[in-house]
Amino acid sequence: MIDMKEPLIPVLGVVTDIRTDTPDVKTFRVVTPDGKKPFKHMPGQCAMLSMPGIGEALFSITSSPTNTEFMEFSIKKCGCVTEWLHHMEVGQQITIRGPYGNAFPVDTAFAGRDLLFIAGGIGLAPLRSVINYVRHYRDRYGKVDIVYGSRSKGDLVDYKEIVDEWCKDAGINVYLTIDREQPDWDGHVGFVPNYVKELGFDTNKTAVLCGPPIMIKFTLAGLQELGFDKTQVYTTLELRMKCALGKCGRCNVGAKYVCKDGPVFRCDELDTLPDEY
Amino acid sequence: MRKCSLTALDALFAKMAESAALYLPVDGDDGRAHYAQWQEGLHLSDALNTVRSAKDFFFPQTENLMAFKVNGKTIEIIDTRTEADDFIVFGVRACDVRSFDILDTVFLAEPADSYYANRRAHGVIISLACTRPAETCFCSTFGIDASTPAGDVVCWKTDDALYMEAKTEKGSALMAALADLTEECDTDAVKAQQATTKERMAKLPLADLTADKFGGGKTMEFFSDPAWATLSEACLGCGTCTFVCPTCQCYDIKDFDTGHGVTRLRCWDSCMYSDFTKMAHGNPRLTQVERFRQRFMHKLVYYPENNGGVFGCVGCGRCLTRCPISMNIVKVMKNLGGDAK
Amino acid sequence: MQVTEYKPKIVAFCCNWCSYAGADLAGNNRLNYPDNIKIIRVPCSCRVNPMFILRAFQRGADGVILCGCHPGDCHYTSGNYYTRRRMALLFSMLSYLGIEKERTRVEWVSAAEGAKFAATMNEFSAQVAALGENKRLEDLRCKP
Amino acid sequence: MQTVTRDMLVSRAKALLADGTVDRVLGWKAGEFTYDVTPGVFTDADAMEKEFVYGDFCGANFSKYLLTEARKTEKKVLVFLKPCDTYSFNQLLTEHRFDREKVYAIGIPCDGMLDIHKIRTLSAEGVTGIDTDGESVTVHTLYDGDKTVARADALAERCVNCKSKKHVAYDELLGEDGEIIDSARFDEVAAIEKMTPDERFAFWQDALSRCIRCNACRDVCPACTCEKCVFDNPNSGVENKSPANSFEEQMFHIIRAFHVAGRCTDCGECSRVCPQHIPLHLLNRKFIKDIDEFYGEYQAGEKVGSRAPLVDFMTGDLEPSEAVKRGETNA
Repeated sequence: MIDMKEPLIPVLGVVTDIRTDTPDVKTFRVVTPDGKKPFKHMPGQCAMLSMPGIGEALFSITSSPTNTEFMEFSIKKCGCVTEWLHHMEVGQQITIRGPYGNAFPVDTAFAGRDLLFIAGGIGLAPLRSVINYVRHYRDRYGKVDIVYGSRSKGDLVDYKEIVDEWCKDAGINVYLTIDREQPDWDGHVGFVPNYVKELGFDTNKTAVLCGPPIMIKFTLAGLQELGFDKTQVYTTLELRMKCALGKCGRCNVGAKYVCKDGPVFRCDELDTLPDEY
Repeated sequence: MRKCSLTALDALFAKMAESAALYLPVDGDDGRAHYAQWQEGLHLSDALNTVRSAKDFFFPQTENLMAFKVNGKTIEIIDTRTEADDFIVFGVRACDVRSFDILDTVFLAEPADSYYANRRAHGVIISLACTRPAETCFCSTFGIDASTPAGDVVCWKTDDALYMEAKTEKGSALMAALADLTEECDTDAVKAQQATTKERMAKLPLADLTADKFGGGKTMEFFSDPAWATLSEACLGCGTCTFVCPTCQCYDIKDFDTGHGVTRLRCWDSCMYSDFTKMAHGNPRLTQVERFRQRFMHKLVYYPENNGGVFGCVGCGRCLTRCPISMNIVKVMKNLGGDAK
Repeated sequence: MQVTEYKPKIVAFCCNWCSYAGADLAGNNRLNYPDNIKIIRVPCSCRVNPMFILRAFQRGADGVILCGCHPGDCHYTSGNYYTRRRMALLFSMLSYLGIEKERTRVEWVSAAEGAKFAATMNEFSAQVAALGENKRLEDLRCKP
Repeated sequence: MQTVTRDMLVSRAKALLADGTVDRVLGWKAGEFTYDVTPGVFTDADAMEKEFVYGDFCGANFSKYLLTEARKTEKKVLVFLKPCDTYSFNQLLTEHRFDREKVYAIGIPCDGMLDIHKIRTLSAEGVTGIDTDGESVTVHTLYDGDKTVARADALAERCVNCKSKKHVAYDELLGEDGEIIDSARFDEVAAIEKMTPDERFAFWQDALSRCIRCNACRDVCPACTCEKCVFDNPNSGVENKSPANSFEEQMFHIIRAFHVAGRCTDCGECSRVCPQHIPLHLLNRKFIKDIDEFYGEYQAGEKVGSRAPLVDFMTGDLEPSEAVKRGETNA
């Protein structure tokens, strides 16, 4: 045995609740075996979850830091590890290590500002942490607008929470949209970038963007058309990672390592990085 | 400075091997040098350098990190780390010694990698000054003096004697143990050798190679250079350059199901491989041009940007002799920015 | 000290149409064959690629035997002819690498040859037992 | 020294570029030294004039590059093929790996390529220049002056055991065509077969334990053209980048060689590129030798469309048990 702490060795976590959000997204509640929250974190940070024998992967922590009882991860089924996670049952142990990466500047750049959150599909996962943090410390921030879109109504992650809680909060405007018309939907229909332009926000606010790369690209362009500067827009990146410690070299883009220098970047910072993310 | 006659070299090695496992370059059957654990009858190779670099001692190609036992819904995490045994690596050249500094900045940066740190703490590096640098050597490009390497103990081998000087506490401790087999001496012979080696270094074909135009902050300048496409057009996408490179340190972590448990292991990985950045829903580096560029940009621009201008290459020349298509960092440096010879 | 008799682990790949039925017949006729033979049913002996054989050794097998329909009797007309060539080359290569040739075998067993199945397995098991544990093509990590 | 000169190749390539027959030329680009020649693509005459080289270190087999280059060209891609390369060329055609219509192949005679590692071992380290002239090779070295070694001693392994100087495919031939050679390429295999199993095991353990799994042997092999190799496929259960232990070394090399068995033309690229000097050709040649002995002589790539022995059979084929006995002389 070696006394030195090894960051690659994880701790145990227990999945105490599994919620099916959409046909391919489930939200997992994780605590330590003695029922506590695994570790403290800030909005936007990530954790490495693994099932021994299947593999390890990085996920953004969906629950807010203000939740001191447990952690939640909204995970879309798309590869080996996520496939396995989707098949597990409540009570399953997994391993967890973290927190990794920087966080959204909720206590600095965001403080006192009006905030505009724009998410597409599973892109809501990392933003949910920030949104609930902002809702918890409501007096520290100005007006909050949330634009969230998905393929269909059934693909809107956390739809229940959005409708039952966010929509009812004072000073929070939620704009939902889906890509195509469907019978039980009387809300907006259309892609997120277009919707953002239609809504036409004033530029005296900070925007936070997360979603598929193509959505980020067009939404950012839309925001710039509205007069937003890139320094007002934050996003969060995803790349393949193995160590999450800035050592394995996988998430290296330019001189940055997404796992430790990111995943949160201000959009003007991204301009200094080569286009490999 | 102390010296030991070459005739007493075996006795010296035997003494070193008493306290710790001693590794040194020896000639293989195929005429190429590789590191082997010393035992009676093994002789120090005269070759300039080993095929594989010395990074293996601290960052082995494969190592087990931890183990798991999975039983239904429960998991047991087993910390399999053990304290490394003391070991000595003899005959490390100046370039490879520098490579340890580069690996240190990665692995010992917080949060430190305990596997690496553990081996580093238990290893003593005895370097050996070069006397006959090869045509593929270009360590001087990166400010390395082949005639005066760093290390815990530095050695110079002349025709008749091995001159040794301790540079660190670990080195002094080792030299104290070797006191009976060595004698105090002046530095004349060493100085003469250093002068000759420096002269030779200056005359090498790659002596004029400079890295001046590279360095931190040059990402945008070189990233879109059209030369990448031509330089990488014949690249096979194999991992030879990365695996013989003393400074390449990217790794992969994998789980191996043994049938009675799970071993989580780490192994070398290569940014030249097509699946290096492959994710479940996409790959930001789809073609070999991008993978090829990553390797050289990392050594020449990204690494120096994060490490005070120190380059991620030590000029050992291994990629020059091993690449199946003879593409290498020297050709890259000479072709980028448009001043090919 | 209690001495337990060494029992090699043997993997037998059996084709669904002949050899597996042959094994069944051996069972129905109460013919004994060693319990250390683990049968893996495959649609055709031709389904077995060299990786199957190697992985059986990796996972702790001491011997691997492949059984299929007699040449000419393949349910898929010609599958076992390909098997015959492949295994001839593979086993020759294993032997070339210094791995004991007695650890591998191909045998043609029809659905009617329950007796031959049992006899073959008894003989092969004894042959592998005589060699002892597989040391040359083992993966230490998979040892208990 | 090669019978065909660089100038002959360049002038022919220029002419074909000029008359619009081809728009890309696969050739060799000069390196820092005499020996570090890199394959490259030329699209204009100026670049060829400046960088094109041809000589004793132009051993790279261009056949595999045609997979990508033939897709890029709008006319045809010009490729120079040495006799051994033409076998790989045919084999790839047999497997429909590139469009023959997109390729203009010029056969060039080959006098055997040199191995820089052999030259270093024979002469000295610090090779600054190499001149070849008929039977001898003059090596200019940094510290030991000029050294002369016999050309025969400096030949690459595959050239020592050259199987054919005859081109089996080309659109045009520069120089004279040669003959198929009755080479001694199976001698080493036979020598290993004569060893005892213990000796054979020790021999291969020593060789394969050097493997660093750089995959160069696989990536350079003109017969290894799978879009996704089983060893790169995380779902295969055998994906691995590291030779974690002797089993994995054995498995990788057995499977690699087996997968090309019957399709391997014995071009020798695998052994040429191995940074650890593992005699990989001895695995491939064992399969070739066995195939020849068990099923009749077969040379992969000799004819386009020939049926590889492993996708063929005879009703009276040898039983595996007999094959193993025949395969080892020392039974």
